[in-house]
Order: sequence, then structure tokens, then C-alpha cells
Amino acid sequence: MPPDSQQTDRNLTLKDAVLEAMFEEMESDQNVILIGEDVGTAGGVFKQTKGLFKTFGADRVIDTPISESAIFGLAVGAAMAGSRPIIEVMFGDFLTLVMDQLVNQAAKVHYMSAGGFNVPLVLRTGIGVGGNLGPQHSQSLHGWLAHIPGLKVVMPSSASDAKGLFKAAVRDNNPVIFMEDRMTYNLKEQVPEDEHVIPLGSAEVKREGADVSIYAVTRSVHTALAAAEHLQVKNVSAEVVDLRTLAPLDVETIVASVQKTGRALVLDGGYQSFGITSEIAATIGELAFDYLDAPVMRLAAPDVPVPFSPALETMTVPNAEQVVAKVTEMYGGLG
Amino acid sequence: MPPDSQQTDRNLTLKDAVLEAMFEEMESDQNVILIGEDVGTAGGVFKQTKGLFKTFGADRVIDTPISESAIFGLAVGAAMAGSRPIIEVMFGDFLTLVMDQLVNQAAKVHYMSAGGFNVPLVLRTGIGVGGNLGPQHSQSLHGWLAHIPGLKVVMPSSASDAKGLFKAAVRDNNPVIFMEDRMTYNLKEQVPEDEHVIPLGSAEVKREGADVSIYAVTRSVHTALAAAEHLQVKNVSAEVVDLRTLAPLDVETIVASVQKTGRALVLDGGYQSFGITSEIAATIGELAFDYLDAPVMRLAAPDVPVPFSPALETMTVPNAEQVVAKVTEMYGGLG
Amino acid sequence: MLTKDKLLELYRGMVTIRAFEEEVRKMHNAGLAPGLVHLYSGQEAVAVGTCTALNSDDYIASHHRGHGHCIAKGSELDRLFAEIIGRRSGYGMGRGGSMHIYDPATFNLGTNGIVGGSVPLATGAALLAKLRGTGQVAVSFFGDGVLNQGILFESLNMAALWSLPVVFICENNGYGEFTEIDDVTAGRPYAKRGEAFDIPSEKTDGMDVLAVHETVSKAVTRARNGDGPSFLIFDTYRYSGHHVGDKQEYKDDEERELWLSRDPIPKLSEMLVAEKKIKQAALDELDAEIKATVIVAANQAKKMPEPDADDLTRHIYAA
Amino acid sequence: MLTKDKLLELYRGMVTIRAFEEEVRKMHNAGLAPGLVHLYSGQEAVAVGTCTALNSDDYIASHHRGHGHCIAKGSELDRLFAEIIGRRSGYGMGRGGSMHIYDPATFNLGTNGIVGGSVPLATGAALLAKLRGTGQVAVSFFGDGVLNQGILFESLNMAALWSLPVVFICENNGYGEFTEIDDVTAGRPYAKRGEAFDIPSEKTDGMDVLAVHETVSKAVTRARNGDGPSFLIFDTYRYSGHHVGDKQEYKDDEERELWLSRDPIPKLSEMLVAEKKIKQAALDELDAEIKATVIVAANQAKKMPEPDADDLTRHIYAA
Ligand SMILES: Cc1ncc(C[n+]2csc(CCOP(=O)(O)OP(=O)(O)O)c2C)c(N)n1
Ligand SMILES: Cc1ncc(C[n+]2csc(CCOP(=O)(O)OP(=O)(O)O)c2C)c(N)n1
Ligand SMILES: [Mg+2]
Ligand SMILES: [Mg+2]
Repeated sequence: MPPDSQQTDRNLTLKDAVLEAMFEEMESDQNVILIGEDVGTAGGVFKQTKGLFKTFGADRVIDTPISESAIFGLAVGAAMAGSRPIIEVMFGDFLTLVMDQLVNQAAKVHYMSAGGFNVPLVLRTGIGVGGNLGPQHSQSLHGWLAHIPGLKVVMPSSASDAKGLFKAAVRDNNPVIFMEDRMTYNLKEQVPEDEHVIPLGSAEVKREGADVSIYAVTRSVHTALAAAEHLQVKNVSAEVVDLRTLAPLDVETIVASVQKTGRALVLDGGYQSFGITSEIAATIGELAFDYLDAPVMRLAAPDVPVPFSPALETMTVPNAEQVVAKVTEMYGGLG
Repeated sequence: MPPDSQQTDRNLTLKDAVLEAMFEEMESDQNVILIGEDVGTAGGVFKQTKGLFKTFGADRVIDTPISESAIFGLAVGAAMAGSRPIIEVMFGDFLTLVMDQLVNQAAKVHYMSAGGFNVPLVLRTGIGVGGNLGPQHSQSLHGWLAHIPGLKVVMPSSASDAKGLFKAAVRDNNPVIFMEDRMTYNLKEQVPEDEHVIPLGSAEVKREGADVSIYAVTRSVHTALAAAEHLQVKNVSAEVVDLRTLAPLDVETIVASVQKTGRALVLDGGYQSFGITSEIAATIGELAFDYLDAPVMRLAAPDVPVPFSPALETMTVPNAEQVVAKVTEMYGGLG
Repeated sequence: MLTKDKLLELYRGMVTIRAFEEEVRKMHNAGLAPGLVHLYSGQEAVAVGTCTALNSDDYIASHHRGHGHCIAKGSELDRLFAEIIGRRSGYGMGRGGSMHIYDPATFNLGTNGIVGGSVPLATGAALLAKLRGTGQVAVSFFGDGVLNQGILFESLNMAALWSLPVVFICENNGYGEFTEIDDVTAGRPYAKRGEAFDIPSEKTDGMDVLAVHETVSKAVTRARNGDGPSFLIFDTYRYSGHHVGDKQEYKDDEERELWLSRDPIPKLSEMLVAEKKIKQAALDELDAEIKATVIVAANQAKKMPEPDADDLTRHIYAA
Repeated sequence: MLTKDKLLELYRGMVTIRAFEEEVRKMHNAGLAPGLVHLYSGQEAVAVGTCTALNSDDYIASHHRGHGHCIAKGSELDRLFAEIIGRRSGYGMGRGGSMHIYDPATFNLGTNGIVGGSVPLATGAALLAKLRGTGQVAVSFFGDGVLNQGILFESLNMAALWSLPVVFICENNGYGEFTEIDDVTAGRPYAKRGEAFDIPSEKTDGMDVLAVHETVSKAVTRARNGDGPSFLIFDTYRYSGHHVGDKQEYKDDEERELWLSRDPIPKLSEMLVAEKKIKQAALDELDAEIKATVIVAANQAKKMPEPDADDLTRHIYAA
């Protein structure tokens, strides 16, 4: 067991839940190796890989130079040769450095080789806004990844989901991008032990509701849940759908919810234009048009580099009040 | 005058129209330099920079090693220092190699420096499907770029537009991505001489219509126009809106068209999921909901790596028949 | 000295590649193999000298000019042709084409359309071989253009740092597309790029298959013994220019003739005959046999069906 | 030998940086400067020795540990503080913060949050200087971590190829975050990374401001004369670890003490006093004056307003 989860109390942070998943998968499958900057002796810059080096040693937990492109390329090669690497890219902003190996190699090898090679790897990366880290350390580029055929994209919102989805990601035979919003790292909840695996591609309704559907991933799910409480006070019953994975996308669950409620708001922490809210909104508009009582609305981060300034940074994170306001707009005001 | 346009007949291909724009801008502004692989003595792998080296010399037309990341980074540095580089990235697929310098540096410098530095450069790249070039030489990743605040994204559909937009791009004080679909390279039309500059951010209605609006960029505009002819036969009057630039996006023109027609189809040559059709469809759904007589439909490339196989490759290019079928669907069939 | 069998294996390998590429050229000119087709003719000694120094379960990773590597590592000719002309029986069901040929059976991590893109793939396979102690070696083939791609240096560093069993092989044919490599590449000799990482590095004649074989064999032994990577540069030449259709106006006749005079195939055959390993007549027979085999394979491929509509969406995800 | 004025300029520069960083540390601990703050303390000799060898219109491009470079190149202290604590009068209106400080007035192409990200920016500015014949030189500062980033090698190649007036300066403080550089970096000495491109390369004591100044001056002269780039490695040390808050459990006391004993500030002051350039009392006075200036600037910054809501969307596009 990893150091942090020896407690019998299974109330774990999301960060520790992923650590536990990593620990369990490395223990049960020798092919799983971990590669990245500072993941070894240092235990990760956010302590997110703590204890793994001590348990599994330098052959399975590999500290690398600062060479994102080639590190990731090495992982692709190792995956093609039969291992199941977990590669950490410290900040989601640095995905920009691995895009060639990710998009032109990893995503397409299985297709180009007609199934001859698999690329079973997990690219783990931290995203999100909130630490005053500035424009180059705060981006959430999940929309890019979901756009590329062949990649799977996972974005957990809770500790328990994080564990179950991470285990599924490691066992998946495809390149899976596992994105963790750093602002969810300390969220705690009871986390099931061991064989808790959540299939990739299944959204979950985190709160049932009758009047409006709110769609979100990771941190934004909590914003949606908070907004739902406020809306309840106004007698609006909001359903919150946690997409959990963007690719594959659980279109069925998405459509079923809005067919019930007739109203949809799509929420996200990434830049709004040409982002993920666009895809979800367009899908709903296309497949549930006849059920819609109001336009499908979007609420995402404004199209600006995420500023360092604490005063401005929070303005780039959609909040519950804004969600409530958007929903209110759908009703032409709720006064 | 560049070698290919000495004719008094101004019927130019799109490729030559851009070449002419480049020539004119380099002639009128010493600060404009051209940097890229094989752009110099070879005149470009598609002859798209032919004659420039001879006219402007090695100090202004610079052949580089195969080092996409640093070439682009050098261009950013040179732009910050006061030049106006045009950088060619041979295939749009190789944008994956310049994403860090593009997204984390070029796009944000003006913001992060509070206007202290500009990054006036044009990144020119060829995109599109049709040459049987296979999965790593056929991608159209314009959606990625339009997602990033600070970048401008231009996608001309005709020779005349190409010239006018390219000149605007060179004169713009921001990083502008100028994407040319290789399949439009030989499209010919009359191209105005000299001071023909089309402001970035203005869509154009290429065909007026009353019943349905079709939105597209570059090559897809021609597919839309062809489909419009077919639809005319079925008594459906289609309006074709050429977005021309994705960022800035001319939302006004987009919305005005659908307010008139009540129906919208968004067409594109890039992967469909989380692509540009999503944004346009979502925007229309949000801003013109009350005008819609049918769901906003999307038609883009299927979510598959673009195959080499000639038999399959064409299946990834949306065609006029499919457009007609989609529009017909909006009418619940047209008998 | 190599055995007669081994020498004939080298000869056969090179002649097969040459004949194969001639068929590909014809296919391209006939419109059967559209797109970008980069022929390996002229560089045969590198692929063959290298792959004959490898075990069948050693990895290779190749590049856009990669038919020769696939053949030398043992892929089936008809399936190679099939891929290059987009037929369903090709290694990628015709969906990859010339620049994207993968063959797990021969431990071939693929030809590659991204200049430099395959270098870390080979390095990663070597990493795994080392971690597992399998004794496998990986060869990374790349063109001189890659001498300036950052990912090469990052890969060299990790290979050296971890003493990985990988052999980096630069095929210096003097050009990247239409640009002379010497015009865009600083630092002489280029082997210093490997030495900067304390990797044993050397330049060898890439038109001499025996020299290639010997140099690579030493590097492979070093790798297999746990002594880490090597960085080898082979000077060679692409007879057909960058791709089929390249008029090569940037090359002068003198240069072309010089390199033709160093052609690795006659060089080996003349040696074989001079040293009485085999008679010219027997070689001629062998040539004819090889050519016939290649043509049979080409014809087989041409008869293969194209992929069907369902293949468009097959293999997006592995099960 | 440098003039007394120049020597005092060096001294003043280093003491200013040290005092500045102490204020930043306090600001961070007081919650005023949140986020990732990387202090330059310990490395002062590199920034100061370098920038005093430059003209005011020479370019620099810096990295995440970049306050020292900004100060040494002449930025205003209050505006630097303001940026670091997110105030509107900062160089980026408080929107960039510590890792994103740009100052066109001092030809500073910015600190940078991407490891290796600024190397091509300096190289590009040098390219333009060369094309225009302005005589300007560009300095690229980067950490030892960049020794393994591909973009460095690509930039070195182009700089050498085109004889660009750029000086590459690696500040080797022994660590990248919490990892020892020697554990992740192959090839000894590291200067071979520059030599591979035929760039004059050398390693110098980065704790000796006079040595830095002399080495850089030579490189700058070379660059200005059209003789191309240099690749310089300065061994140095980051006293405060990776960022404020780093407990540095990975460093032992012995190491820390060794480097403290080599502190560039007392080294220079002792020399100044020993060689009777100035009295210790005068230096103490200077120290006090500098500290006061720094504190005044810090206090000014703290009084500045934060950006307002409109600033969120300002400067997305240049007009
Ligand atoms: C990253 C990348 N940049 C550019 C290209 C376009 N391109 C294809 S082959 C080639 C030249 C490669 O030269 P070299 O490595 O010497 O191989 P050769 O063709 O000479 O065998 C270029 C620039 C590419 N495919 N990938
Ligand atoms: C491309 C990239 N990868 C990783 C990081 C995270 N990171 C920030 S500083 C740092 C260490 C840099 O080490 P070095 O270059 O030696 O500079 P130092 O901090 O020692 O001054 C790392 C890995 C980053 N900012 N950018
Ligand atoms: Mg070559
Ligand atoms: Mg360091």
C-alpha cells in the first residue's frame, strides 16, 4: 500500500486516490512503469507520486531529464514494445511540447499498423486555474486532445472516480490522457478498495434534476453542484451530468438528460471559443433540438491568457453565481 | 513582380495570388522576411515561394535546417525585435512541433508584456486532404489554433481573398496563422492588383440564399457552392457564408444569415468532434435559437486518421451530395 | 571474413531492394502508388549491412525513405507493395502507405512521415529491452535532416544516460529535400553530435555494405553487452532524388556519376567474383531470380482488393 | 583591470539583486507574491557579470529564475516588485507575474515559464541584428535543465550556421527542481554540447563576478565582430532551492556551506577592500543605501493598485 492510504478510513483525497490506483496497478502488472520529471526520488512536485520510487525502484519509476518531446516518444516506443507506461507531463501547458509524438505517432499507430501495434499508455497531467501560476502554467487544453481520433481523454471530478478511471486508463490498450485539475487534488471522499474500475466512456449523473441539465467535467462539476443548490432555492431543479471522459463521449447520457429537462448549460474551465462546451452544445442542439425549451447555453473561461494577478485570475474561473445567472437567463429571468 | 504574374491577364491561381501578396509586401516593407525549409533556392516544395529568393536574396529569404520548434521560436524573437517574419511550416501536421512557441510564447507575449512587445508574424502552412499523403500529412488542425487567445486564424477560399487576406496578415501586428488548403492551390480567378487588403475578421456571403445557410472555410466553401447549385434544383435556396477568418470570428455575419434563412449547416474539412463546426453550431444555437426552424447540422471529416488509400481518402472529404442530404434532412426529406 | 552464405545474403538483400524500388517507381508512374514516394535506391548498403547484423527480434524504427529497411528486416514483399499501392492486404490495410509501414512480426516500429519522429520510438523500445533484460537491441534509422531536430539530441542524452541498447544510424545522403545538408548544418564532423553525449560515434562509407555490416556489428555487440548506444553516420546517396518525380535540377551530373561509380551492388558483386566466391553467371541467375520474385510479389499486390468502406473506421481504438 | 567605478557597479548590482530577492521572499511569505517564485540569490555574479558587459540596446532573454537578469539589465525595481505581486503598474500589469516579465526599454525579451522556451527568442533577436547590421548582441540565459531540451540544440545549430551575435549562457546551479543535473545529463564536460556545433564553449566559475564579466566580455566582442555565438557554462548555486518554500531536503549542509563560502558578494567586497579600492565602511554605507532603495521600491509597489476588471481583456490583440 502506498504510504498515504494505510488508514482503514477510506476517506482519501483525489490525489491520494490516483496514487493508490497507480500503486495497485504497478503492483499487479509488471509492465506498468512510471516515467517523468521529478516523479522518482522527489515523489512528484505535488507529492503525487510519493512512495512509488521506494516501492518499485529505479527500473519502474524513472526520473527523466527535462526533455518532454523525447520522454513522451520513448514512452510510445516502450508501449509499442509491450510495456504500459504512465508518463507524467508536469503541467498541461507543456502538452504543447509533446503534441507531435502524441498526435502524429501515439494516436495513429494502431490505425496505421492495422492493429499490429497497440500504444497502451497513460499521459497524466495537471491542469486548471487557481494557484496564481500565470499564463504558461494554467491552461486546460483538453479540447485539443478530444479532437484527435485515437486518443482517449479522461477528466475525473472526484476521488473515487479518479481511482476507478485511472485504473481503467492503465488497463486500456490506447493512449489515454488523464487530466487532473490541481484544484481538485485535495477533495476527499470515501474511495472503494481495490477492484474499482470505471469504464472509460461513461458519463454519470451526479445530481438528478428535472428542469435544466448542467454538463461539466472535473472541477466544474463541483461548481455545477453548488449552483444546483442555489437554483433549488429558486425552485429550479438542476441535473448535473459529469461527462468524466471526453473521448469516448457518452452521447447517450448527454442526450437523455436534456430530453428530460429541456434545458442545457455546458460548463467548462477551458477557454470558451472552439473549446469543449462548443462540442457538447452542438451535439445537444443537433440531437435534442425538439426537446429544447431554450437555447443551449455555454459558460467557460473567457478567451484570455490566464493572468497571474490574483484579482484577475479568479475572473477566469466560471463560478456558481454565473451558472445561476445563465440558467436564469434561460427562463427569461426568474425574478 | 513575381515571375508568375507578369501577365496582364489577372487570372491567377490561389498559389500565385499568395506569392504575389508576399512579393508586394516584401517589396514595400523591408521588415518582412521569409523563413522556412526549402523556401529559398528551391522556391518551396510546391513552388509557392518561387522567385522570392532571386529577388530578395539570402538575407530576406532564409532556408533553414529541419528544426521546426526553434525556427518558429527564432521568428518569434525576430518579431519581438521588430521584424515581420513570414514562417512557413510545410505541412499543417507539423504545427504539432511548434505548438509551444506558438501557444505559450507568440500568442501571449503581447498580453504578458502589457503591450510592450508585439509579435507580428505570419505562420503559413498547407493543410487538407486529397494528395494521398497519408495520416501524418493531411491534417487540418485549425480548430486548435482558433481556441488560443491571441492568435488570428485565416483560411482563404479563393485567389482574390487569399491575396487580400495575406496582405492583411502581413500587416497585422499579431501572430497570424494563414492556412492554405493544398486542394485550392490551383483555383483561378481575377485578382485585383496591388492595394487589395481584406480586413481580418470579416466573413463574406459568397452566395445569397433564402432557405438555408451553409457555413464553411477554404475548400469547403466550394463544396457548399456546388451543393447550393444542386439544392437550387430542388427549390431550396442556399446561402453560402465564407467565414474567411476563424479568429477573429465574424459572429455578426454568421447570425444575420441564419436569422434570415432559419436553417444552418456548418461544413468543414477537419475532424468533426471538438472541431470548428462545433463552435459555429453552438454559437448559432445560442444566439439565433428563436429563428431556427431545424436543428443546426454539422458535416465535417469523420473522426479517423486520414488514410492514404485513395479509395478511403475521398471518404474523409465532405462532398456536395452529403451537404444536399443533410439539408434535405432538415426539411424532413424533400420528396 | 564473412561466410559465403552471409555475403550472398547481403547481395540478395541489396538486389531485392533495388528491384523492389524499380517496381515502385513504375507503380508510381502508372498512377498506382500516388502521394509521396521516397525511393531507397542507392542506400541499400546501409539497410542491408545493418539488418544482417541484427537478430530477428531486434527492433528497428525507420523513416520516410523506409522501404529498404522493411525489406532488409524481413517483411513480405507482396504486403509491402500492397501497402504502397493502398491495398487491403498491406501492412496497414493500405491506410498508411509508403511512409507508414509497421510490421510487428519483424519488430519494425514503422516507417515514419515525421522527420525525426521515429528516433525516440527506437530509443523507447531499447529502454524496455534494458529494463526487462531481454538482450534485444534497437536500431534507429534516420536521415541527415534529423541531425538538426531537437528530439534527436534529447534521445541521445537519455540513451547515453541509461546506457540503452540502441544504435543510432544516420543515413547521410547529402540532402534534405532540395537543400544540401552541409548548407544547413553546423559543426564538423557531424559525429561530434554523438560525442557530446560520450556516445561512441563514427562515420563510415555507406556505399560499402561490408563496412556497414562490420561497423554496425560492433555497435550491436556493444549494445547487447550492456555498453550502451552508438552513433553511426553512413555517407550515401539517393539516386532518385527526394521523391519519385524529383527532377533533381539541384544536382550536377558529376556528382551523380561519382556516386553511381560507388554503387554498393557492383562493388560487392565484383568482389565476390574477384575473390572467386561465386561466378558472374551464377550472380546473373540470382539477379534474374530475385527480379522475378519481386515482380511476382508486385503482381500479387496489384491483384489485391482495396480496403472497403468499413475499414475507414476500423482500428481507431484498440480493444 | 576594471575601473573602480565598474567594480562598484558590479558590487552594487549584486547587492541590489540579493536585497531584492530578500524582499520578494518576505512578500511571498506574507502571501503578497503567490504562485511559483524562484529566487536568484546565489547566482548574482552571472546576471551582473554578464549584463555589465552589454550595451543598453543589447538583448537578453531570461527564464523562470529571472529577477536578477531584469535588475542587472536595468529594469525599474518598483515595477518589478509590482509585477511580482500582481499590481497594475507592473511590467505586465500584474498579469504575468514573476515568470513573465518583459521590458522593451531594457531590450529584455522576458523571463519565461517554459524551460528552454526563451532560447530561440534571443537567437531570433540576434538573427535580426545580424540581418540589419545593427551591431546588437543577444544573450540567452538558461538553466542547466535546458542542457537536455531539444530546442537548445536546434538554436545552437542555427546560431553557429549563420554566425549570429548571440551568447548562450547556461547557469548551472546543479539542480533542475529537485533532481541533480548530473543524474539526468549525459556527456562530460557539458561544454561539448556547444563544441558539437563548432561554437567556442567553456566553463567558468559562476561565483566570481570578475571571471564572469571577463568571459562574457570576450564572447560579446566576438559576437559584435561578426564571429558568431559562444556557449558559456557558469557553475553557480541557488541558495533558496527551487522556489520559495522548497525545504531542500535533497541538499546536505556540507554542500550548502561550500557554496556559501564561495558567495560572490563577499568575494568581491573582500577584494575591493584588500586592494584598497574602497573602505569597508564605505561599502557598508553603500549596502545600507541599496537596501533602503530596494525597500522604498517594495513599499511603492505595495501601494500600487491591482489591475481592474477591464485589464483582464486588454492586450489580447495588438492594434
Ligand atoms: C518534421 C518534419 N519536417 C519536415 C518534413 C518534410 N520533409 C520530408 S522529408 C524531408 C527531408 C528529410 O531529409 P533527410 O532526413 O536527409 O532524409 P532523406 O529524404 O534525405 O532521406 C523533409 C524536410 C517532415 N516530413 N517532417
Ligand atoms: C518545458 C518545461 N518543463 C518543465 C517545467 C517545470 N520546471 C520549472 S523549473 C524546472 C527546473 C529547471 O531547471 P534549470 O533549468 O536547471 O533551472 P533552475 O531552476 O535550476 O534555475 C522545471 C522542470 C517547465 N517550466 N517547463
Ligand atoms: Mg538526406
Ligand atoms: Mg538548475
